[in-house]
Amino acid sequence: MIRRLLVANRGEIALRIIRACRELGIETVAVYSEADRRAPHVAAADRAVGIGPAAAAESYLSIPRILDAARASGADALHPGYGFLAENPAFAAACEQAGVIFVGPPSQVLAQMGSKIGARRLMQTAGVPVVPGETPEDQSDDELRRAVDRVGLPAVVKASAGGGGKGMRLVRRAEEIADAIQAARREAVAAFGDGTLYVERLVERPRHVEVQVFADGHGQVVHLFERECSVQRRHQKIIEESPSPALTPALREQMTGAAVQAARAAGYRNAGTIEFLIEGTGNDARFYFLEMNTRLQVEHPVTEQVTGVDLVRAQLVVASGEPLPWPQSALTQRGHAIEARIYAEDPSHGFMPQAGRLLLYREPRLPGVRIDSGVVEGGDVSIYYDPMIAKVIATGETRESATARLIAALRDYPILGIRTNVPLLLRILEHSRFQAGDIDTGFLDGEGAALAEALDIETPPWVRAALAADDEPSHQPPATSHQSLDAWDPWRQLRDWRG
Amino acid sequence: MIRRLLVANRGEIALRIIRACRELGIETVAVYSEADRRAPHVAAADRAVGIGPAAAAESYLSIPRILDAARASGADALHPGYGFLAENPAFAAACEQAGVIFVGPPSQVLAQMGSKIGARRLMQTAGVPVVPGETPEDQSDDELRRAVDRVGLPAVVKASAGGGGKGMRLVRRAEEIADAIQAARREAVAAFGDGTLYVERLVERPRHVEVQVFADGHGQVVHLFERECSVQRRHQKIIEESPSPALTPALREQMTGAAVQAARAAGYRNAGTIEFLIEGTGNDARFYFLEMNTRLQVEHPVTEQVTGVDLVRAQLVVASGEPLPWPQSALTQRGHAIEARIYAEDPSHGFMPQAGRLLLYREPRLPGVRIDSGVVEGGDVSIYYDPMIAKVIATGETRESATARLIAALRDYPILGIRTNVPLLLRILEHSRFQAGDIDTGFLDGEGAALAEALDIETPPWVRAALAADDEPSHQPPATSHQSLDAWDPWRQLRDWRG
Amino acid sequence: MSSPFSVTRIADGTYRVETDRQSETVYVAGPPANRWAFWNGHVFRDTRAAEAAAAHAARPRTAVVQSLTAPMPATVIKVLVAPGATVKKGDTVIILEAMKMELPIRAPADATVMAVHCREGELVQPDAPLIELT
Amino acid sequence: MSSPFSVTRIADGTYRVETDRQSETVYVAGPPANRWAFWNGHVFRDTRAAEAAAAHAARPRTAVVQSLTAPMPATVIKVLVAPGATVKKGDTVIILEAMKMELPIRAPADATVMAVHCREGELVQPDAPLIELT
Repeated sequence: MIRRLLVANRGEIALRIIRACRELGIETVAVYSEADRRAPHVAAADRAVGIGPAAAAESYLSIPRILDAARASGADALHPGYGFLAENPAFAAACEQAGVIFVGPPSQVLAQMGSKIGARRLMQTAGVPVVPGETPEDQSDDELRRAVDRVGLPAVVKASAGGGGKGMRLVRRAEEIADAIQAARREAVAAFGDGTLYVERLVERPRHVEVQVFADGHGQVVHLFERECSVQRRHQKIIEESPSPALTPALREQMTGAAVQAARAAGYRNAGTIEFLIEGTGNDARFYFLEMNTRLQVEHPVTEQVTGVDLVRAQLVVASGEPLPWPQSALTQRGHAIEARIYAEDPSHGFMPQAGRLLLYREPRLPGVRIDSGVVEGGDVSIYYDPMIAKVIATGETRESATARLIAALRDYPILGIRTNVPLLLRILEHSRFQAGDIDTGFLDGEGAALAEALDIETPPWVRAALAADDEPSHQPPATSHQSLDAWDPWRQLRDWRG
Repeated sequence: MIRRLLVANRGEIALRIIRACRELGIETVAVYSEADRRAPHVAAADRAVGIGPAAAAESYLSIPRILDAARASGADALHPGYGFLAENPAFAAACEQAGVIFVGPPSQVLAQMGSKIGARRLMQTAGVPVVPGETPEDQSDDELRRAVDRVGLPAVVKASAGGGGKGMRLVRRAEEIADAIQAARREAVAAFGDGTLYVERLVERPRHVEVQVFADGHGQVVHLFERECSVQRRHQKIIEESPSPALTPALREQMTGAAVQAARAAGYRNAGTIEFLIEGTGNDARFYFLEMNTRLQVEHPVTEQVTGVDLVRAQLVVASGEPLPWPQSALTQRGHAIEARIYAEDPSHGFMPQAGRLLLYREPRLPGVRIDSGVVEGGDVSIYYDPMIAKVIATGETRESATARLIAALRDYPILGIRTNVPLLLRILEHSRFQAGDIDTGFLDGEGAALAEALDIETPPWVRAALAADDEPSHQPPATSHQSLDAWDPWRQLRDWRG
Repeated sequence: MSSPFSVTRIADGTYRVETDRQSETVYVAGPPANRWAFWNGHVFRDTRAAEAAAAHAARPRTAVVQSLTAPMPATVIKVLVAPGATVKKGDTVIILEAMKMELPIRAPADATVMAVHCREGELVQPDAPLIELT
Repeated sequence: MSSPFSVTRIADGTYRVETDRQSETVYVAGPPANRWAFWNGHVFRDTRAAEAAAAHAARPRTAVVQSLTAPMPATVIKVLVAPGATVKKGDTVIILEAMKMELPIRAPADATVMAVHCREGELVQPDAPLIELT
């Protein structure tokens, strides 16, 4: 078993990993940038090593500095968390060369799955559905027309070299094909100096549903069911849940089967996620491979809650060379879990990221509510890193009760000193389309602006009354362990305002 | 559905009930004695009503005062929690007469199950095993000898009028019967003026295992598996878990079946628990009805964690007249959960109850750890009520991982200002017999003294160093929202002690 | 000020506000110039201090000088203007970076640059004046 | 005092104590006379203040007067002795009630009652002298 593990990350995920290690009796080594010298993950680890300045490129993204820290601290393993270097094949390879166990898949798997074209090709050979599309060798109009016929309508004709919507044309009816090819080619040449066109089937109103997979070094591959992640803002997931309200049992079986096949084809090891797009509903639904995430996901707690397993613990067990702790037959999906990500951003002002001191920060304590966070009251939210400060995961017997719990938790989660997306999360969770489970990935980009505008409400009179009471200079400082406690009464009745 | 519910309790269970109500959209009314004016449950409820002085007899145990509070606040239902009036038939009857829904069984069921003799008789007619025993009408030596033969050896002959071990004789072999009868009768006459003897089979090294049952008003009765509660000090449960390490699948099926039968026979409604004693192990194990608890148990979270249901929510649903939310077939037992009760008591000094201010109180935040508590830092633990201040519930895939989580949580749960049983809990959880699952109800009364004596350890030098650092008058008061925050740095490096 | 509310401080920064029919928990934090409140999932900024400042500023002055300030701790990436320059409404005058995003600071109206108070590469604090326009 | 430990205050009452090979989190709370510490599931009372008091008390005195105090907030149920009475070691002199349990206060040695500082029914605080023996 691993004896000492370096956590090559920060924030809530570093804390999550440290806690799993503590339960397994694994010593932990935190790393920190100058900005994080006093961060909670540093305090939580058994020891901590500074790795450079605040800028991530010179600290959390620096392969040599992190490997130096691993060597200096005598760590025999390293967990990359998510983000930063988690999916960097060179980093995994450097660990392998240094004789440090990389808690994740082998570096060559990271390399293969990190290439969109390579991953797509692998999935096709493994029989996993991908969005039909091709770049014909013969770029004549006729051949392109035949390619559109092959991928099916509606389709998108776009610059093979391009991106950002330039040189892209939508084809809904056969009559539109000729004009679309001409227009796309003209724009492609103008924008990229290359008229090569790519033809792809349009996935309409797609849902984003992903399957958690897990493989060990002994040939065992299992899935841990799906997560629905369609509530996104500009491809950034905000709310995730399991089970997906969109999956029929038959579709779930097909998708989880395809995910296991995909992981096997990739020669995968450790925890991974196969992301799919789903088009249509019920029995007409079709799914397509989108990409593979070769790491622990931000939203892994949703799966932990409905399956009752500890994914980080299993990562450490499998990385130590032991077999997976569960056969497929022992894994069940029970109840419902929903996660909301709390971002330090201001939805009322263009989602501007927020930084500053947490003047007041109190996590709610509710049964069935789990909070994975990386901040404390009085601490600073820094400008340097990802603005996600906490995840709230609610679990209930049904989707309705899990949603009700999540709403109750967010209403009881005061965070003052910076703006957060909590008010927006509440509007989304209360939205009739969310409650009906009728969400595609375009939902928030469509409705988000209207929701964000409606966030500011008039200050209610009871809030004004509390602000006025807080103005009173009469009250004493709160108790601390260093002052005379007898003089302090935290519950003192300030005054009766009826007078 | 219930619209406004009065919580006729205090502490952690009042908070637990208030939270379930919030999720269901039920308004809550707290009640409080003068000692609890500033207690957390008062702050958490939508409104609160004072019901009298600190002494429970004049407040939480006063039926008229609590009913007055229910009437005055317009509550249409009342949840009694556990303890206080929860199993008082007169209280339930008074609620029924006042038209207030009592969240629990009907008053006549409380009355019947509250009588040990009545409950025993009911179980016998329902075919549920009870500890064999009888008080022969004919108290001749011969007839008493035949009674011993009927109940089987080893047996106990004891004063029918008695208690406290007086007039009690153990019979292991047939030859001892005559002497035992003579001695017991002599002592019974001397102690109680009544020589009537009761003969009962001795249950050796019993384990305490109970089954959670739930019944609605539509004839549906289910069980939610068992809880193992053998770690007790003087009949006070300290650690509870599910599943029980002692149950074979066959025994589990027998016991849960008997529990459902018992609940049906009792005409039960709402949540209840059938307590059993188990003698022997494996396929030789036998179980006997001990008593029925006609309320929510302290240890209900253990069941919630392994079954994934919300028992308090279900109590409210069923009390509203709706059917049970789950058929038996939907209920599963998955993973393992262990609860430890934290008491304000000093195990090193005869378990003397502790009261005072919580100078420092920080609940650990760990995945898979749930804390149900009723206290806050700076608050007072009062002398008036039950000394249990919190419950820590750890859930894991296996008994080993749940235990490791519970240990990690307790090691990271500083409570200063009063002594608690946390150090003792750790010694129990680390004990080889506990870890082997080899615990009977005599374990703690046998080993507890030795464990309690070993609690005090030499103050380690790092603790002395922290105490010395805390002495330094240099440090500033902690941040509050009312002081200048810029001047405050909670992470300030105090000094380097190497110097 | 008369109010129908009874206000009880139940913990640091935590208030219970009650009438006969209603009871709300409100959280308050921050110094008077940066006061925040939370109730039931909503966040409020206390604007009274800012209003008082605005009333004070409403007195006639000979020249209106406007400071542009950083909205949050940020790094100054680019200073695009020098004192004396004239800028048009909407022109970007400074670019900040915070949380991996660029934040352009724009002129709120046609103006002349009076002073620049920051340098490229500098870490600036919220409400620190970056530039003065008139 | 020289110590091999580096001590960092990481939050209110929370200290990280480090050497090159080891790092421990220790929690400390309470005024000097009632100082507590927590580490890894163990609780410690800081006895230095008490030791200093004991050293002070060790100076020769003409008569040794001993106060018996309440170990916790409690209600005085019964006062069994009056000033002037002689008591034997182990005799119960006062009965308190706290947390639904009776707590007998016993004489630590043969002694004479000098003074009684409490009454039946009274609520007494920890460390309040209840009775003085000599």
